[in-house]
Amino acid sequence: MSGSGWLFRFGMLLAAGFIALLILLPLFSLLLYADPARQLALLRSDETLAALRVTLTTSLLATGAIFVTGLPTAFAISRFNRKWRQLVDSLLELPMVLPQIVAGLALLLAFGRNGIFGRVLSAWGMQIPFSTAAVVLAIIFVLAPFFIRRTAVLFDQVDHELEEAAQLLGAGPFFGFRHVTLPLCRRPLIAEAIMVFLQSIGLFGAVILFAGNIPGRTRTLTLAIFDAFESNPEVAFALAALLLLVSLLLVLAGRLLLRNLDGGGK
Amino acid sequence: MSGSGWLFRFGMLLAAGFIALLILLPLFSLLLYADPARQLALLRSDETLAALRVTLTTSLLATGAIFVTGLPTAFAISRFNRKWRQLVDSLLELPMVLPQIVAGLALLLAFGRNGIFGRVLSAWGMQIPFSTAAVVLAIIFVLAPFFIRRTAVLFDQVDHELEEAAQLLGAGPFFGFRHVTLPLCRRPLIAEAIMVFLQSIGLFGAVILFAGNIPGRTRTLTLAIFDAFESNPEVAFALAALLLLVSLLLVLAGRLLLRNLDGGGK
Amino acid sequence: MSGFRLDIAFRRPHLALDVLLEIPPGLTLLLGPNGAGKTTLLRLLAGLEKPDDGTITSNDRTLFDAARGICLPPSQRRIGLLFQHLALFPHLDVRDNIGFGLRAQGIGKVERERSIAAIVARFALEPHIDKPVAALSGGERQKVALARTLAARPDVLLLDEPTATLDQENRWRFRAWLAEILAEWKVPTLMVTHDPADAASFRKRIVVLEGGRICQRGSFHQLLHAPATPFVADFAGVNFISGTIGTDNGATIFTSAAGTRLQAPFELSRSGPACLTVLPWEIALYRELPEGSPRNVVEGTVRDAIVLGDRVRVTLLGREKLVAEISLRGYQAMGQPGRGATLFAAFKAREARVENV
Amino acid sequence: MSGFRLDIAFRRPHLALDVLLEIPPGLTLLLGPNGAGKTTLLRLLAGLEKPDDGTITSNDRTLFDAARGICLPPSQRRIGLLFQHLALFPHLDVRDNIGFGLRAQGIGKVERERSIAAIVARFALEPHIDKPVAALSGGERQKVALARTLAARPDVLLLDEPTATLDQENRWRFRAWLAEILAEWKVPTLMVTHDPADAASFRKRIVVLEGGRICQRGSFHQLLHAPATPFVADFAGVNFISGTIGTDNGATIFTSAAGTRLQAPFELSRSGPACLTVLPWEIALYRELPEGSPRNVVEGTVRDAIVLGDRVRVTLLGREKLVAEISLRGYQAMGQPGRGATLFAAFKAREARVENV
Amino acid sequence: TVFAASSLREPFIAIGELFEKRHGEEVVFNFAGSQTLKTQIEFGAPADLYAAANPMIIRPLVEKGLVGDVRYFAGNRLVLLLAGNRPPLRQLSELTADNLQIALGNSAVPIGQYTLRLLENLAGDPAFGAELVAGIRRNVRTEESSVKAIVAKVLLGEVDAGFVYASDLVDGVRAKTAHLELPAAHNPFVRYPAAVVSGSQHATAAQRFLDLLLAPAGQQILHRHGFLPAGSGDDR
Ligand SMILES: Nc1ncnc2c1ncn2[C@@H]1O[C@H](COP(=O)(O)OP(=O)(O)OP(=O)(O)O)[C@@H](O)[C@H]1O
Ligand SMILES: Nc1ncnc2c1ncn2[C@@H]1O[C@H](COP(=O)(O)OP(=O)(O)OP(=O)(O)O)[C@@H](O)[C@H]1O
Ligand SMILES: [Mg+2]
Ligand SMILES: [Mg+2]
Repeated sequence: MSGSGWLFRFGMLLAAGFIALLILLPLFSLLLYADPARQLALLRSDETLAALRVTLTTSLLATGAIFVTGLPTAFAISRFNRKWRQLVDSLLELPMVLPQIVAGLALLLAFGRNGIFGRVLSAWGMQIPFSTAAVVLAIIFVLAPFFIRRTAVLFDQVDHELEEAAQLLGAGPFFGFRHVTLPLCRRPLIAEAIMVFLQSIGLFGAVILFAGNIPGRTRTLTLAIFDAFESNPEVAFALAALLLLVSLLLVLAGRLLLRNLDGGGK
Repeated sequence: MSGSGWLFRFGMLLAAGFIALLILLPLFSLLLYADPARQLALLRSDETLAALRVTLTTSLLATGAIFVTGLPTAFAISRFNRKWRQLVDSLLELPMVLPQIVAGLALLLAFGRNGIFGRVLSAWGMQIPFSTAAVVLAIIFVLAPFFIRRTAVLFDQVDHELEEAAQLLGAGPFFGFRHVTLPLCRRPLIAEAIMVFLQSIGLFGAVILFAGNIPGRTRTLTLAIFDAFESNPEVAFALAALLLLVSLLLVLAGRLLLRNLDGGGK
Repeated sequence: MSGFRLDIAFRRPHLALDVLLEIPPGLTLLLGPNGAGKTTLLRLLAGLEKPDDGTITSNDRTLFDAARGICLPPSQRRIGLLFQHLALFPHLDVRDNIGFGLRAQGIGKVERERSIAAIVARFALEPHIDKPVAALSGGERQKVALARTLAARPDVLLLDEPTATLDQENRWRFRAWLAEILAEWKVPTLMVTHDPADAASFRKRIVVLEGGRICQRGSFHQLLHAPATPFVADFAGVNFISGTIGTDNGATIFTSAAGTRLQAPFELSRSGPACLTVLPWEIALYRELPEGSPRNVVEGTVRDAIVLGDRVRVTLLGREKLVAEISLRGYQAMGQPGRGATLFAAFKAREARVENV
Repeated sequence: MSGFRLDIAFRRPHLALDVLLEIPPGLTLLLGPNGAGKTTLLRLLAGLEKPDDGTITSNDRTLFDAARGICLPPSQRRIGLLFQHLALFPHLDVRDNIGFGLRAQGIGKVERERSIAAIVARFALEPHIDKPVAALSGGERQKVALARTLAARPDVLLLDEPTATLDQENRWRFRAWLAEILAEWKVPTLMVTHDPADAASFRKRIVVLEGGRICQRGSFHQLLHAPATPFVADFAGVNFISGTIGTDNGATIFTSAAGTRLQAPFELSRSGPACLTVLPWEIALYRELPEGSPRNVVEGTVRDAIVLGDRVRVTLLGREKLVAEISLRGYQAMGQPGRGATLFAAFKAREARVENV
Repeated sequence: TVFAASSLREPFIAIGELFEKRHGEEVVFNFAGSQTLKTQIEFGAPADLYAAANPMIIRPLVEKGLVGDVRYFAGNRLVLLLAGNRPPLRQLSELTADNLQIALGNSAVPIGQYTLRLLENLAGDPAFGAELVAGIRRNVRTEESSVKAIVAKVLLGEVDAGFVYASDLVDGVRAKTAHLELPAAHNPFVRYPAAVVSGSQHATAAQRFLDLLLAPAGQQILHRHGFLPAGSGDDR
């Protein structure tokens, strides 16, 4: 038994080492390759700053939208009975598998000027594609299913008796959700938020097709990297390193903020 | 109270409706656009079948590898103390933000012929890029951080007293992990597995750069879709619909299998 | 018509409940063996499970009516349920746990703080008010759970084994306090318990649930003197022997299921299945078979002998299980027979009571 | 040297434990008020918390030694701990919960099945063997948790309030069964309880923990006759009054903290702080102040009067809190004074006992 | 708004600045793959001018009447890009050497189609011959989906050689690689088409931008970025 304990620990170390190697080595190589002086210069260029601004606004908006609409949806789903649940789960899995470029296409088909829904919208004088809203929409389309699916499972895991206790104390469904279910899932939800945000920064295919690549409007840092890659790979690396740095700072800031908010609790 | 209950339910409906619209409309448009006869023809072509085979083997292998290495890593991480934990979490967040194309580049820099680690490997006569292994590696690099980060949070949520109970009954760390921690997280882990698998199918940028696009070896269905999109968009849609169908079937099959395995329990 | 009435049926493979019960203001105790369905009954009343049939009314408010299709959600039933496993909110500290109900009901901060302070003081929870519940000891948690339930000012109170993990002092405090609260509020209260001391302190209204049905109701005194089932007898500490009344050579006699023949006053009973009860303090114990005695004598070995103050409670196992309570002095005079010793239990025919079943 | 020894110190802001204890084979009871640190002590022994200092040995195996830097992990201590909140595995059915320890220890399927069957039979759990634990009632869960702990055949058994949610019948069964097991296995066992009936049945070795320290150890008899603290007195059901011995007009007298002056046999005591104890059955109750009596008399109002068989236990609150146990007949003769009635409690000087503290 | 292929990014931005200086009108660019842009236009993107990297792609748009007259404003040819970390090859025949690794474009994408045509032309010429081409094909390590992927791999030394456009030889690439010009006779000539999108709200401005592209100033900028004039070769 003590022997198996050693084995397990060794296995754990091995696995962790493998993963660490796999992740750190490429990152390290990337940083080595990049050139700090150039990065600084890039950071100062208007174009880069514009892309950064678009990236941050759209990612934050999308993350917010995914939370606002996804949390209640996930809650509703986690309260479904078995049969409905499986249907909805399968439905949510459909968009997960779409390559992003196809996702972008599907979005164009639906919301483009000649799209099913787009025709209705443009009759009202609204046009979604090639606007900042389109970037946000694309991010939601690609990431919301993942978020909802996972969050529903989280809500499933919450001890049902606690929710019952809340109801018996007079809490309506919203109060119970807000003050019992949500806070019980706080830590995984924060992790989820960070990940949705980071992923939304890195999205590419759906965004370029549906929203285009218009500087100051829909051109995100990721698209800028892609452009740079087309014309000058060196710049792409520099931009990527910048992206890495910015998002790291953001995540750290977010963490600190959250920790201060709840007074270092738990 | 009853009023707020209504409001909440209405809000939930609204949110769910928004999400449903956003997801279903594009999918529906896509299916309308595709042409079943052509799809069938495509399905029969050798090229498509080869791509399908590559997709399935690499995705399954990668999902397996992510589980085998990621689970113990996540377990180790969830046992870290606060300070170390934050460091590791931040480290895991770094690769999440990388656009896939940059991820592919980083992989090439590390494991390519002239890469830091690649040089060592090629001295031994091994070459990773342009092989099926490269596809798997790229998938792991992109998806493992997400998996590990989330799984660690899952493990955090497990009631500590249950793990203590297991230890006191004589269970070593591995036994406790295998028979208490893991099964307690069964449902979310299955959801996670399905999602990793589906995401790995849809992966594009990192794969194409690091593994290339070699028919029968590294050319996955997603790459095929991308190629088709460049030359003949109609084919791309058909292939995408096929991809949708195949992955749906796979997920359903996997679900049934799992349900049978544990005899319909819980 | 004030109080709480229920008449419900609930059928599941593992349990069939069929209960008609009225809970007037004040305390009603619910007794029953492990697995009798007590917790399930409370959950049905609270709206956490749905009865298959019947009605539930609380102070003339219909909470449930299968025929009329009424089924209020738990949050609108105004029922306070203390869970057997407490169900404290792990993410809130003691103060917020206690204030949860008030907050959920939209009660303002000032009034809320006042109510919380009052309840916290009553339970002597001041030193713990800012602790997360995970940092509390078992008994402290129980107290917080109780305080939380009561703070929400329910119309009906359902308590599932509230005293189980309290220490003796806190149990007494709790009982005194509950009696006080109920005298003040007159809330219908149903309290599940396994502690005979609870039954002894709240002895007016007791309901016994066994196998999903109410098998006896009445005061503790009634239970003590005419236990309807072995469980009740055991709970009340009364000896209970099932058997039949018959005649032997013209004389009436009670024969237990195990074959022991016993005398009793048979004036009010007929032949047929019956049960015989005898109080523990009516039984005398002897080392040797008491000779020439007109009494019923049963032989047995000591299972345990526990000292309760100046008395000793001896449990004998033999053909029948008998509990006798004798004075400590008498026990010591016998030489303190311990586990395994053989003793003879004797009781006069007129101390026994038989009842047809 | 067989048995379990510990001498540990554990200091936290909320609790300071300092315990030196030896647990010989057989049962030792651990009493203490809510929050005394009983659960924490068990966790320290089991290795779930680490003492700041000291040693723990089990049958000559050193489990912990701060000086030598030894600290075995819980899985190698061979300690069976029954958690207060049970900690049953929700993903396993009853059978697998019980078999978990055997499986973890690598015991083969055949032998495992046999052991499980034996334990299941002893606990009468057969009807539940295939149920998930969520489907069990509170008492059934308790039984399964116990069975699971015992099935792993530990060297030491630590039980945290094992009888709390069992019904009376199951409590007796459990006690009988535990006594049997311990007679057979001779496992050192430490059992936390709040039930005086446990102390009355296992009366040999009792340890009382208060505020992180052991304040008394001995047999139930010793606790009953010389309770060291109000908690012990309360637990044993003895009246306990703190005060001082002094002289008044040349005569020695005991004055309680509240100012009541009482007579007692002072032969063995000196002046200074002391405590006075008197057994409940030594106290007589009167409606009117008994005149011309040489006895101690204390006035009080009835807090509760509970019927225990043919006796009544009356708690009086006044300057002092006094519990008296009188016969049901006597109580009825007084007109059954209820809550709030004023009574006079009297006891002879020689029935009291004082002890310097 | 100008929808232009990603490979045209650098010269177009320069031309855009010139345009703004000359006409005082703001130009907004949307750079993406030609195919992506085409799809976007099909779905009603608010484009005014479409500049593609491939003459084939624009044809369906013309047929559907989505764009106006097509004008060719630049040309391109293939070069053989060589990794910088090994002695540069001098002639094509060295491509058949053992252990040499070559990257090609996938036959589904334009670069692949052009490379294919180049190789067919070479095979048909006795000066090079079918054998040489077979040798080259043997050394093909990967078929990439985009020309930039080929560039990246050569740049990183992952493969030794790759067929790319001359316009891919930007300064950063030139500095780290070598290249070999291919026989002009067999080199397919790629023409870059542009057209004003039908229904454009800024049709005149779009036409003006197109004019500027064809004007000497525009042509000069394109030339600086490695593009050939559209007329200097025929569409083989
Ligand atoms: N979901 C379920 N599936 C199967 N059996 C169940 C389920 N829920 C309850 N039971 C069974 O129903 C019976 C009644 O359970 P309940 O919890 O009401 O008992 P109880 O009277 O509260 O007992 P205790 O005094 O031990 O708490 C038990 O035998 C239990 O095993
Ligand atoms: N993590 C913690 N933070 C703060 N206080 C704690 C923590 N853990 C325990 N305590 C406090 O330590 C004291 C002892 O707790 P413990 O659980 O050992 O009591 P106990 O003797 O088992 O009581 P009970 O009979 O109620 O179960 C309690 O007052 C409790 O509030
Ligand atoms: Mg229960
Ligand atoms: Mg405890």
